[in-house]
Amino acid sequence: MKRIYLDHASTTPLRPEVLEAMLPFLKEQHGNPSSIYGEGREARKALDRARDRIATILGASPREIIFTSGGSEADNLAIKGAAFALKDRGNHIITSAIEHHAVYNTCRYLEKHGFRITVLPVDSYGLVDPAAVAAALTPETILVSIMHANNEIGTIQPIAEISKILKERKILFHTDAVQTVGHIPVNVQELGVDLLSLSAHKFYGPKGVGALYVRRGVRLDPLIHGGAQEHNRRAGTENVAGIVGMAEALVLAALEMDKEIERQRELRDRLISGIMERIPHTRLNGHPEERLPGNVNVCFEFIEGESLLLNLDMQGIAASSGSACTSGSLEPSHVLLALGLPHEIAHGSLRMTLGRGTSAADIDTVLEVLPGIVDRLRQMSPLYDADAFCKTH
Amino acid sequence: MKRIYLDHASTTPLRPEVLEAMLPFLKEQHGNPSSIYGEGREARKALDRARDRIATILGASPREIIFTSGGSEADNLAIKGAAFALKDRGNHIITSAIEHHAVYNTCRYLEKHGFRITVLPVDSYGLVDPAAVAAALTPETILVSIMHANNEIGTIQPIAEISKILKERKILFHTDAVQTVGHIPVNVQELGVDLLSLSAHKFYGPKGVGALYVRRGVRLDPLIHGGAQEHNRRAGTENVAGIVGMAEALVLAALEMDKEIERQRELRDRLISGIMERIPHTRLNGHPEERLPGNVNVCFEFIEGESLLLNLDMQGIAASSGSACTSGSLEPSHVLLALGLPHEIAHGSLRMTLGRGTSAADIDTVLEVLPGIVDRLRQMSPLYDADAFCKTH
Amino acid sequence: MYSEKVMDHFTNPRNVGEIPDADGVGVEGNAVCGDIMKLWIKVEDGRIVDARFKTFGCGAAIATSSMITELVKGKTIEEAMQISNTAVAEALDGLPPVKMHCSNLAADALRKAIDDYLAKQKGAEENNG
Amino acid sequence: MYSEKVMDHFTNPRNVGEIPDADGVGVEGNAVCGDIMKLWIKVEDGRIVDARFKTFGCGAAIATSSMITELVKGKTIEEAMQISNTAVAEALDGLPPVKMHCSNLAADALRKAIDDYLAKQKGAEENNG
Ligand SMILES: Cc1ncc(COP(=O)(O)O)c(C=O)c1O
Ligand SMILES: Cc1ncc(COP(=O)(O)O)c(C=O)c1O
Repeated sequence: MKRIYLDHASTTPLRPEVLEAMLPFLKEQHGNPSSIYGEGREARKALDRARDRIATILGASPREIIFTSGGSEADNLAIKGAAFALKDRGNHIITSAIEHHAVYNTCRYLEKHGFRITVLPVDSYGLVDPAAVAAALTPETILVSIMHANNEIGTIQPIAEISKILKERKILFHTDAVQTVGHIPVNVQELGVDLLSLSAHKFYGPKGVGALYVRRGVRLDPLIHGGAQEHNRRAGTENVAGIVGMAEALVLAALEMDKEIERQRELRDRLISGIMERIPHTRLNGHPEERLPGNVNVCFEFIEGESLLLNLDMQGIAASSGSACTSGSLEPSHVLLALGLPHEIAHGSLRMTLGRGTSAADIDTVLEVLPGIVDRLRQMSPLYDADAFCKTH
Repeated sequence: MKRIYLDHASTTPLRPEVLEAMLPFLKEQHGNPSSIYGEGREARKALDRARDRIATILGASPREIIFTSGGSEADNLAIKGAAFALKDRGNHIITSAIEHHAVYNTCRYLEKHGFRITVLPVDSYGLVDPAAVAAALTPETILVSIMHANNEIGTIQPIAEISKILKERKILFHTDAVQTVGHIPVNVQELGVDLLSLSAHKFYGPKGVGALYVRRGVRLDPLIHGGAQEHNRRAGTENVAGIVGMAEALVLAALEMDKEIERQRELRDRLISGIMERIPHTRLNGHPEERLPGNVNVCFEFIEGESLLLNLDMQGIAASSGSACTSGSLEPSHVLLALGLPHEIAHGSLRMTLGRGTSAADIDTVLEVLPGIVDRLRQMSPLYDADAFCKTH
Repeated sequence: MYSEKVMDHFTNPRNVGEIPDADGVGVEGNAVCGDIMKLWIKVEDGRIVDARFKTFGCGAAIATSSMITELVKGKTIEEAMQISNTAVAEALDGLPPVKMHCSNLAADALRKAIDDYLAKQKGAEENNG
Repeated sequence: MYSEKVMDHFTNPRNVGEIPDADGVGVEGNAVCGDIMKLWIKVEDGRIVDARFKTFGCGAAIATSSMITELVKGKTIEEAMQISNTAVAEALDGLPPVKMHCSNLAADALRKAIDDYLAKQKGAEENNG
């Protein structure tokens, strides 16, 4: 059975061209970039080139790029690094209620180290209000971290607007752009951020490699101490092949970005409206327009997400859910709860994220298969029965 | 010109068999191990298998292995993780003067967070005295970190002896085994350690992936907060291909370990004695017997390391030095200084580390080429001239 | 993640539905934590002759629901009361650790259905007596 | 890392050696920080007609030593005193940032050799005067 992969926000397949670019560094070119002999210098050159390419695409300069082991490390480095470096200036950090756990849990951890965290609410579309950011600022505020686009519901935040407020007050601004880099235009100057995280495996690059943009002059305590790599800001022998792959993937993504945005948006909207037409008691999560081109997130009332995913999987469709049962916790997605959804609805969410390989035929298949699955699960659900003890509104 | 690579302690080429094992996960098997559908489950299975294999070889159980982005991250996680988790119990950490920067600088950083660090000296062979560890213990001591074998001079520490002392006192013991795993037997039970770092690219695995062994029951604050990966101890989408490669590399290394130890030891000793015979004013650094099978480290008086390396490079030989000029600092290697070498001698060090691909012919070539290079540099050196203003001792 | 048995019961759940004239009904779980099971039993001569369920929940919740209805059929009330949540999990060849709460759910719903049956019996006896 | 010019001067250093009857000698650096340069000059009619060096140090130290001896030959003392460390680095098509201290070394050693020459001159004049 041909599989239909609709979980690109979780991870993407490595592009064959990217693997091609990586292979020399997984074969004969094995030098350590810190070594001064030929093999080392070749590796160094490859790293420098990768850094240049990534910086150019982001509108940054090469010295402003720190390579990391992924988006989570980049987020941790940005937030802990800035917090600890600036702790003499203040102890207050502002973030939003819909951040990825790599930001959210990092902030929570900093509370143990004496920092005070303000978690801003979002509206029912998942938007942070720039005015709320302004209102939350205190003389103690040293850092604001608001993600560029949300990984679950795809809502894109007004980052440039927020950065204007923060620039006036000279407060550091971090954005987790893991879901946007390689998918929609991301330029650190236009966004006006000081710190920006990205992760290669979200744009058809390899897993386990990412980067943090750090505006010139911003001080950070390193997260990983040790050797002098990355100008003393991130120790450890560099994942040369991975970094080369990340740069290649980003360049390729930039080249086809306009076309892909248009194409995926169309498929996305077709999938959304198809679902809405075919399946009653369904809601769209996230913003209808300010939304990642590949993101579809809906809640089906009366059913639970994991059992939906398993059924889709058996039909050859890979998707994801904010259901508690996919995360091993009892609470469903904090993002869906932050939108104001009641627990029982939040449990029934389905995220389908489109990618380069998604075709119109794939969308049609999903629209054929999905209503039957939802209906079958609803027939099994004690909530669906009109006489049930606890009909949800 | 055929290159002779003698810098295996810096990094090793990826084994073709390892790349072969990785490739499926760089191609069709792109699932995220956290996903519940087929692609995700396949990735999870591969991760679990890798974890089992690594645990088995180390004498650990799978739950005790945390995957990281390399040796530096493993060291940082072990030391910061334990320090912050135990800071209510005490604030004293003991380490040695010859640790890798990933340990050394991490400890230094912890001083800024209120921890007190004791740096134990080593003898002229680079050995830590277990009695000195015992003597340094205080009621505040929460962690001891002593490396298994040193990356520069190859000296192997009496870890099992030290662990006996610490077990009685129930003090956590970390060892940086980045240079030993895959090269000499490493068994966490025999060593008696609670935390052990390793890095794949040191044993013909990929760069940018490593692991930390954490004995069951040991609490650590995570270094990278975020998702629930690695049982909530290390967030971030797993580098599946890298982890699979690491396991494969470790298994292959284990299979040929006995043979390679014997072979490399012989070549090593031939290289050492060949140098000693041919080049006057030379000393061997590190322990003559308690030494990594592939490690040769010598100091040539009157000359400086970097210019030696560049000359070797031009002759097709890749090696390394503890020279300040290879590290961008003015101080030569802290390891050589800790042995009691004067600065001017420490500047003239040459490290050649042998590997699987090193042949007797390679050793012979080095022994042919090296004396001429050393002589030429000495002829250029103002220190070598008997009448020079500053003849070293 | 799930054993083959779990997947079998999830894919082809046994005894889905309601028993309109049930002798006992039990509900366990709540929508907040994402799992609700409702279980109906039919009892004849102190023996459970039929059991049906409806479940809102994950794969494990559905599979344990299905399994427990299979397990109780033909059992006496006393025997059925002995069915523990670990027994349900074992009958399914195990559940992932994070899913163990789902097997609690099934056993607890069964217990409630039995309690409901016993209460009705008592009520009936009292009415008769 | 190094420019081609640096590598050329490192590989084939010009003017290595001593000048036994030198008119000026300068030493700069120390073994502790890993770089020592010794520079000899021969002066005729206020013009440097020969310069030689011996250097203990890294590739950049050797290359800057070689380059500065080339730069000073034929120069008057006054001209030679103008040679800055950046001039040496530039003549080598640049040095890596971490190596800039090596070019200081060469310019400083030259300055010391010239000072030595001037001091000797002054001594000789005084003796004559
Ligand atoms: C002893 C030792 N510890 C730690 C490291 C750091 O490992 P990595 O470069 O994989 O971060 C190295 C090698 O660089 C090492 O030799
Ligand atoms: C918004 C966001 N931030 C951070 C991350 C973490 O990235 P990584 O898995 O590369 O550590 C992810 C993806 O998992 C993400 O979607």
